[in-house]
Amino acid sequence: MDKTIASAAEAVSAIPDGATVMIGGFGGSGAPIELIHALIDHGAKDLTVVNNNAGNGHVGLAALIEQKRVRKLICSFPRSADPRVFTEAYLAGEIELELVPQGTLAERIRAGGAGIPAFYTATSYGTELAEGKHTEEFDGKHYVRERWLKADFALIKAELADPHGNLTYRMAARNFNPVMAMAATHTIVQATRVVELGGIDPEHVITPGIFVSKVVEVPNAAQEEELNRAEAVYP
Amino acid sequence: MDKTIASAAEAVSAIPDGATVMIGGFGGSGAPIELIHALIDHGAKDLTVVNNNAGNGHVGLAALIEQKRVRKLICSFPRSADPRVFTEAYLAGEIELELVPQGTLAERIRAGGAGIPAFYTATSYGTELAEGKHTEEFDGKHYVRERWLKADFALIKAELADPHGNLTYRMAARNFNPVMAMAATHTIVQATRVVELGGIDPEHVITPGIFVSKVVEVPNAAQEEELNRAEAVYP
Amino acid sequence: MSETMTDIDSIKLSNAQIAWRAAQDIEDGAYVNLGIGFPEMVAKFQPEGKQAIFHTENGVLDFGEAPKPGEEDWDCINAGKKAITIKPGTAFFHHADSFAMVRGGHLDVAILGAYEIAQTGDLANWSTGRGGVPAVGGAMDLVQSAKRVAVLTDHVTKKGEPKLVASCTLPLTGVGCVTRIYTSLAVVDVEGGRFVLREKIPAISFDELQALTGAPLRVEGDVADLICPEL
Amino acid sequence: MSETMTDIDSIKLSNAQIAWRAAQDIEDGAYVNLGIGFPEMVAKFQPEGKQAIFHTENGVLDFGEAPKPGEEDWDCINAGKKAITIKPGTAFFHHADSFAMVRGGHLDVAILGAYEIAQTGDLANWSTGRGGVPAVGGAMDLVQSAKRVAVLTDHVTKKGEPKLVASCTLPLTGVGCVTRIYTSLAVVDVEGGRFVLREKIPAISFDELQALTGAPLRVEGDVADLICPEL
Repeated sequence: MDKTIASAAEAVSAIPDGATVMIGGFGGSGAPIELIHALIDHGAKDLTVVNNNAGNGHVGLAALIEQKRVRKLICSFPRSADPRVFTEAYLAGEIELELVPQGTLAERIRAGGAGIPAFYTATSYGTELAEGKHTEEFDGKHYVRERWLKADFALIKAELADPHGNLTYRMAARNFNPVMAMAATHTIVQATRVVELGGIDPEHVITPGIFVSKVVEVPNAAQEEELNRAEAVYP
Repeated sequence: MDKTIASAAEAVSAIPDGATVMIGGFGGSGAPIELIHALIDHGAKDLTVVNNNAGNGHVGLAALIEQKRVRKLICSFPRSADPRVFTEAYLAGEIELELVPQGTLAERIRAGGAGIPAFYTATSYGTELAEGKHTEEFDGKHYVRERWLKADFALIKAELADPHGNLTYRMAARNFNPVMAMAATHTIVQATRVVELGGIDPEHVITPGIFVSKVVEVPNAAQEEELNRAEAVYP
Repeated sequence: MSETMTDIDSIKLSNAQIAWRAAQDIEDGAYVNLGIGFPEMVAKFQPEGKQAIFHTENGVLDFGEAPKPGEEDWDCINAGKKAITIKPGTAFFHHADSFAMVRGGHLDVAILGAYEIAQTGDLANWSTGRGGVPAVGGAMDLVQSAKRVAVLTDHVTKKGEPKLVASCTLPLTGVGCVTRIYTSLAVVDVEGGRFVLREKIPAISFDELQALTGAPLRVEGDVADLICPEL
Repeated sequence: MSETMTDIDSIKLSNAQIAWRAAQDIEDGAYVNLGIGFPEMVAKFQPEGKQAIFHTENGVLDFGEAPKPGEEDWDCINAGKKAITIKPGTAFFHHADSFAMVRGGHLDVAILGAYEIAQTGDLANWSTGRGGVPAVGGAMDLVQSAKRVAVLTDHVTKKGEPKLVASCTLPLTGVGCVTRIYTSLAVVDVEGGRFVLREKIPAISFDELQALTGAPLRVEGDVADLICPEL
């Protein structure tokens, strides 16, 4: 079994119009820029995207939105240093937004990966983000019931990968990547380096290969922050 | 801040009668034998203990039960190579048993640590272990609602620890230890080796120190399996 | 009945042969959990060119074979508390992550033993209902969530009574969860609330097999010969 | 009102001084999350001999100071997307684990900014309710779960209107969650549905402070002088 494939283009080629796609990253850290750009080239549209943010500048997720491929965004914080692309699309009514508190977003994704259709959290109780949701009292405190979140595809940025899909991450670039890897039917990974089987210490594996479908090596992955400082625009 | 203390005896000295105590380990792997034996010496009784199993032979958890310190056991699999101690106490009506499916047990503990008072799982639906529990249908499938599990104390076996309580584990001895560390008000750790701050790579920390209260170094920790092969009895 | 039992015992497959047959259905790269005991033998019989990846619920994926006696590391065990080894590709994780794999439907196959299997796919394999100390382990999690749930079992009990039944009499492990049953006499699928016979050993007739089965065996298309190597 | 405002502006504490005051209350070894922006300054003012451990919700515990300009590693950032550094004791973890720390009540203190704080402890700090693009981030998780929730804020809005109010008019971040408010004029606790004045700057009288506060300020025992160093 070898999950490695040759190119980012091949990695995303099976993503159809209308798919739900989780994209790892918190701002630029951990964002799989090359996979997102390959998805733009691939052309899939009407996507529902799950990400913590809504893109920055004109690369990565912002570029995907600018190319009008995203029908709906599920995120916690659609602001950034340069949020113009999302802001304009949102205010023009061209993109739907589901705003989810960040911890609830992370837990809904983990629940999707862990087979938990619903759970209770105190987060958002009594706020407008809990409107219409089932609430319940446990041990004298009020909680909101939240549903799992799953995806057809997840685009993940890892540091090391082996041919079975075992992954490590780099620093705070870990963020949403491991939980999104669990919650998608097809998890596509760009790794800075693909090592041989056994090249990752079993104690240091963060995402076990069972959650991974495809791995493509992207040795010199772009950082969104640096692209934006260089005022890059994709495509 | 330095969470290290000198002895196992000191580590468990604050555990009162009637406390709920989570004890890490799966069978003997990851079982904090020295902390359990210190707890026996300490003398606390009427304990509610959460563990995957119910002890083996006459050491560790089995010895704690044999010394009649455990009022109630919450576990998934109260069998072992030599389960006589628990079996006799149970059949004599001297110990209460709450039997929980293993994955539900792990998730209830994680939920306790993660502030999730209840969640839904398909596990046990339609079985006698779901009797009396709230059930609900999501997307055409039936689920059972389970409550979080928390403890006053957790006894944890780690491999490395630093003075802030960052931990690693050794192989499959990890098992329930990291989730129990999250779910207790006071988490007491025996580590094979205490290293200086910075001695654990930030990428390799499995339990961040925020979940840990006290750390005691136990360099040559006993393995339950080996004690039982030597027919050891504690005290 | 005792005469039939003698016959059956002489022609039936051994546990190793049942495990061998189950192993033939595992796809290359499949993620598989093997129940404690006799199902563990499945790992030994993976066909040439197909390699399954084994999961043990105590937090190890892609582990290696048992170590030689005397070389055990008791921190490295499987769910049956037997010593295992690591190999290139092994990953360790904690119990909640391990059961996230299970509950989240990431296992392709779970293979377990059984006391009774109903034609509806209900499984009873954790409690004899006779008192004593109850113990469930991870079975209820596994059967509700793996993509395929396969059972390995003798076709009948030691007393010669059917283990494939119309409805279970013992406490259930899971409802409607079993997809395929590998018995000492046959391979039976559970489909639409019915047993569907796929294979049987040549030495037994359909009528004899039906007589040893507690609910109707449907036949859809050919029933293949169930032939296993001597093991 | 504008005359009062001028007076207030000349005597009130700076943001740095508010952050300094909040820092004095943090215990040695406390686990602390600092909100994006002005609360981040709290880290700079830890008193000698007390060391807090800072958590950032994007998955880092016990991180170091900002790197020098040009030495940023954009994989190592805080929740405000500013570059941070590692130091001995740092740990990385994923987002669900990070919010397990938050939601599970493992943080001793969360320190945030505010638009409005009600005497019941309700907090509004995420939406002005005026349309545009809403954004919540981790604020709702933090305020519901940290053991203490402290707010840093000017005592009044730029228009001179009270930010400490009887009940919030803006969309809530959390209900009954704030435990202490550090303002540019005072330190106020929220207890039993009431504002309790603990400290005020000497340059303002109680009556003046009450006039700038949208709900009654209770006094229990002494009101200490709120005196901060020049920063």
